[in-house]
Amino acid sequence: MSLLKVENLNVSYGDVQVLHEVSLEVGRGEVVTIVGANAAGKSTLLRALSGLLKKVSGSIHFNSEEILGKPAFEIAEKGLIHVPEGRRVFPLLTVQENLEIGAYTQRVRGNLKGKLREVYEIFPALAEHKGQAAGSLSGGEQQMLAIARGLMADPILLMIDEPSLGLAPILVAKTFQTLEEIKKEDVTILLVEQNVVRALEFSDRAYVLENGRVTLQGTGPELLKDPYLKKAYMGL
Amino acid sequence: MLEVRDISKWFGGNPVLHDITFRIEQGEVVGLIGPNGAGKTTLFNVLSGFYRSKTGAIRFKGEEISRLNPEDICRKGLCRTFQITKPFSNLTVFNNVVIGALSRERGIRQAEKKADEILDLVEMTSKRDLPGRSLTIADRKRLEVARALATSPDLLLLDEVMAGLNPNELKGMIDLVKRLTELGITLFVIEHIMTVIMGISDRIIALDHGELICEGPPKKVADDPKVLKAYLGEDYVAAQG
Amino acid sequence: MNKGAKRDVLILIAGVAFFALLPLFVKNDFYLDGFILIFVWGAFAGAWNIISGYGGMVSLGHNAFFGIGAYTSTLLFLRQGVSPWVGMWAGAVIAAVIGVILGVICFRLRSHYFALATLAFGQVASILALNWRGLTEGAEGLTLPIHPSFTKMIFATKLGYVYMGLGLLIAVLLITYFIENSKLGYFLVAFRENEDAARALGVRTGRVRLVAMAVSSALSALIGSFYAQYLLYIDPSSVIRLQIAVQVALFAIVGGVGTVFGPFIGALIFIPITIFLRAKLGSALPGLHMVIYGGILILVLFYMPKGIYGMLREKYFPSSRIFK
Amino acid sequence: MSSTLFAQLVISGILLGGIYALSSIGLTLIFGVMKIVNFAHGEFLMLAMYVSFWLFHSLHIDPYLSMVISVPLFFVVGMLTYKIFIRKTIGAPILAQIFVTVGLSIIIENLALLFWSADFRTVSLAYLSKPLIVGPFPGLGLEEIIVNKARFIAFFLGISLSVAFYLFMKFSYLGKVIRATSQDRTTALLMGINIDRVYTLSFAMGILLVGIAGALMIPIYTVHPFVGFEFVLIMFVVVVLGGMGSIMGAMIAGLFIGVVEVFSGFLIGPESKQAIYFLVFIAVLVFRPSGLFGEKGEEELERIEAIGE
Repeated sequence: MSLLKVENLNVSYGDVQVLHEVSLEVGRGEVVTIVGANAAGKSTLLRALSGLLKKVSGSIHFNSEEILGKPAFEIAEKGLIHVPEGRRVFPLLTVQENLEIGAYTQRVRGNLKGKLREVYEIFPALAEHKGQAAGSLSGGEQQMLAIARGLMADPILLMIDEPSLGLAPILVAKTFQTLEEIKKEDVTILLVEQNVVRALEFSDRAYVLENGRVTLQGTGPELLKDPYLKKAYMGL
Repeated sequence: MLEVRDISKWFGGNPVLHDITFRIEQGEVVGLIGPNGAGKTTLFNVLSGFYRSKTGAIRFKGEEISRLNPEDICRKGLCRTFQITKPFSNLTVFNNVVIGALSRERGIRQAEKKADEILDLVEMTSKRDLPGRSLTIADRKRLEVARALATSPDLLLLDEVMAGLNPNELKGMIDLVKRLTELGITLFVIEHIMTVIMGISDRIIALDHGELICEGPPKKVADDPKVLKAYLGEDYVAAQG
Repeated sequence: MNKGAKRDVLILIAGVAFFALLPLFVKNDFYLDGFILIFVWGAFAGAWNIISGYGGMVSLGHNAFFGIGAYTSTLLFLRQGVSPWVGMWAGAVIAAVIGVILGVICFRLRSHYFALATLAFGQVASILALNWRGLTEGAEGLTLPIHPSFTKMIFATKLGYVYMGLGLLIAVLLITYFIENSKLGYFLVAFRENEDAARALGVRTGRVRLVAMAVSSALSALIGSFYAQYLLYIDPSSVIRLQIAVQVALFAIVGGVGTVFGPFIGALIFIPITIFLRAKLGSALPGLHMVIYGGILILVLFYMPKGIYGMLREKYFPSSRIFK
Repeated sequence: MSSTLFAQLVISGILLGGIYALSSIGLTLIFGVMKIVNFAHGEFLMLAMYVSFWLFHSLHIDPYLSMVISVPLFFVVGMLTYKIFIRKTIGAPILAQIFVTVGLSIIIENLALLFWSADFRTVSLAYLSKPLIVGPFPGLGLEEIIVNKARFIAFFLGISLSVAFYLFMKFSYLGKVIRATSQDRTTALLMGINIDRVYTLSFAMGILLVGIAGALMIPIYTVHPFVGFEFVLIMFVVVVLGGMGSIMGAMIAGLFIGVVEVFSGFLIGPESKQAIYFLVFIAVLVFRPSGLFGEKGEEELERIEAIGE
């Protein structure tokens, strides 16, 4: 039984359908990536899964429970944690306060201290800046903080949206190193990423999203070899 | 028609645009591509006067415009659309277009006449009396173009007017853009859908991390390793040899 | 002229005739007083509507302009013997200048902040009126001598005031109608709906709002002058206190902001409520009419965001060129 | 001006400012969290003064003790007000955001007028009647300074509570949750935070604070249905000066306005003093919309958001 099972998901903004009959699965302990060109609907998919969108139909089973239609804060409470695109740290809170807010859910609130220790171990750089306002961190550090904050919730499934977006190449490499480390902790990950090769090498399986439809799926190496991939991106 | 030299834009210490220089000739269709966050919309904001570049110069029809306000730049004949559409939501489609026309036309009647012509041109006459807020994405994009068109631009900046359209709507929008070139309007177009931009552009400019990384005919840009790298990652280029 | 337009013209003519002729048959001063109040407040709400409804800049300081009008014409008459017919224009010019200055300073502020800044401005005006005794006599107020004379704009019967009030109201409605159908109106509304889009389309936003502010404050002052001539006694509490700014906004909102007739409809609904309650209860339950005002205001905001007239128009005159 | 007089004015100003600080904190909290200007804030203060008045008048409960009743009472009143009125205005057009609370203020003010008439009512406590005499301090060149006991108590409790509330917002978990929600509600939602609950709580706390302020003020000021209006204008000045949404800013600005008021009252006359700080208010709004004393007000947050996009 898979951890997350999405069936025939349709999502609209206003009158416009953005996702069409999207179905996908994420097994426990797997790393799955959604790739696809800009505006293909990747972020929309994550936003729909975490309950931020209203016009959603189909079915989303998480941990053998239907979560479609539930409010976002309840979905987070169930252990489906979404690290949003564009970092979105709380700029005026300190690094540590940001992490503390990450542990808001009932599931981890009691173990806040222990969680903090764990996360600082994975992100030693954050520990150095823990008293600093998050808004004053560099882009790369903010991205680390956003991911670390997601980990604070002790996610059963961690969804990360475009972690490398807007980062310099060296920081992209670093971000993926961190993701590798998280992977070792046996966290199930659903990743949205436009840096295709890195993402595909990193993940067990991947789905290609094109104009709101899943057009291709398979393991990372399979997809990398598929000539269709370049077409999906470059239109040639 | 447009001459951009050495413009840069910083947000809080991070350069979003860095020493951008290029030219657009009269009658051309130039595409602007680049991954998310490359600085494309920021470049449009600088050109249309919403942001100021601290450095460099922007000459439009031989005239320096980099210190002008958006409204004055528009009146000079450089108009832009918005990626996130901004219809006047409580006004009808017709009145949305009339407002565009009024910046150039003398009176309401003339502007109304022109608005009707433009609605006809963009095939929105049937939506004439609907309020802006009730439109679908495709129609909002169309309305963006219609309003901009109503200001009689010589150079039109189109910011992702095709994103989020279904194949049918897409085809309609491509037809519309082609019609604009026939009217003699010079176009500078941001677009994500590569088949489209490769198809309609005479020339393409690619941005990555705020830098201009490549410029040239579509075919050349699509095969440029720097562009492929920007889109698909360094390793992809290496893997494909 | 098509059928719909013919109907609209007939309704308009009937409406004007109704308000022009009815006072002739009403012999009771109590009800004539009601007409005058409806016209004064309808016109004033219409003036507020120009900048706050069409322009979207919500002013809570229009009491200042109303008061400037009332005090200017009254003081010019009492101290210099200037006829109120002239004095009212002096008031209008002063109000327009101050309105433009206020606009230059405050238009860069966004919605909430603008409302707060105008609130403070209105309050400063009312404090000045109360404490600049050398000029305004403070709380004692100013009394105009009761010698009916057309040149002094003091009429022997209420009927004179009724028609002058009606005239002012019609003037405000015409000006609003004209603005709505002019470049100025289109640009104002474009700015209200979306500033960035308006600028990208070449709308010189700063200028249009300043013109609207000047018109709105000048009209408010004219109405204030007239109101002073009607009361023949003014003090800060009757012409410049802050509650006046709130009340004028309330009438316009309930009637329907950003429409030509809405603010007048607001006054048409509220003033009779007040008159009715006053007649039935006298001063037994002070404040009851204000409780009702507040209640209606909130209900309208929640359930009829376009106001009562806005809703009716959408239903009965969706594309009328007359009813706007 | 003699140095004694100067010290006397400063002390009176600061004492006055303590009350302004406490009553304004709720207003700034509500604005900071949900971006709603509560135009009815003064009317809640007026209600609080009436509650303490009636408890004293009919049950002989000391105003300072009456807080035990008004704290939970105003918390509940705040919750209900949020659920019935304020919730609907979040994300609504600007007209609704402004005028729903304006409407509320009209209703509350005039209901008070209906029920309690326009009479001025006061609570005078025998044990507060004699002023405290401080000094003389010959070393400082100061003679005796007179301190009104009720004002001193109000200042002391007001500032203590303000500081306590500031510390609560800074260090308690709930305080952090509220601050996080005010900075980015979507992300807060993704962390599992129930936004609606945070808003309810913040609004209720804002009203509760003004409930306390009412109890502290009734031994000093007379209460009548329009007293809220007088104070709400001062509160706006304090909140804007402090940077809308900044609690620390409101505290400092409260003290500052207290001193400005006392001095301008003395130098220009009590009637015109308000005009002075309204002019200051407009100037600050225009030239420094993030406030004079705000650590990080609204405006700055918006800038950060703009860059984030």
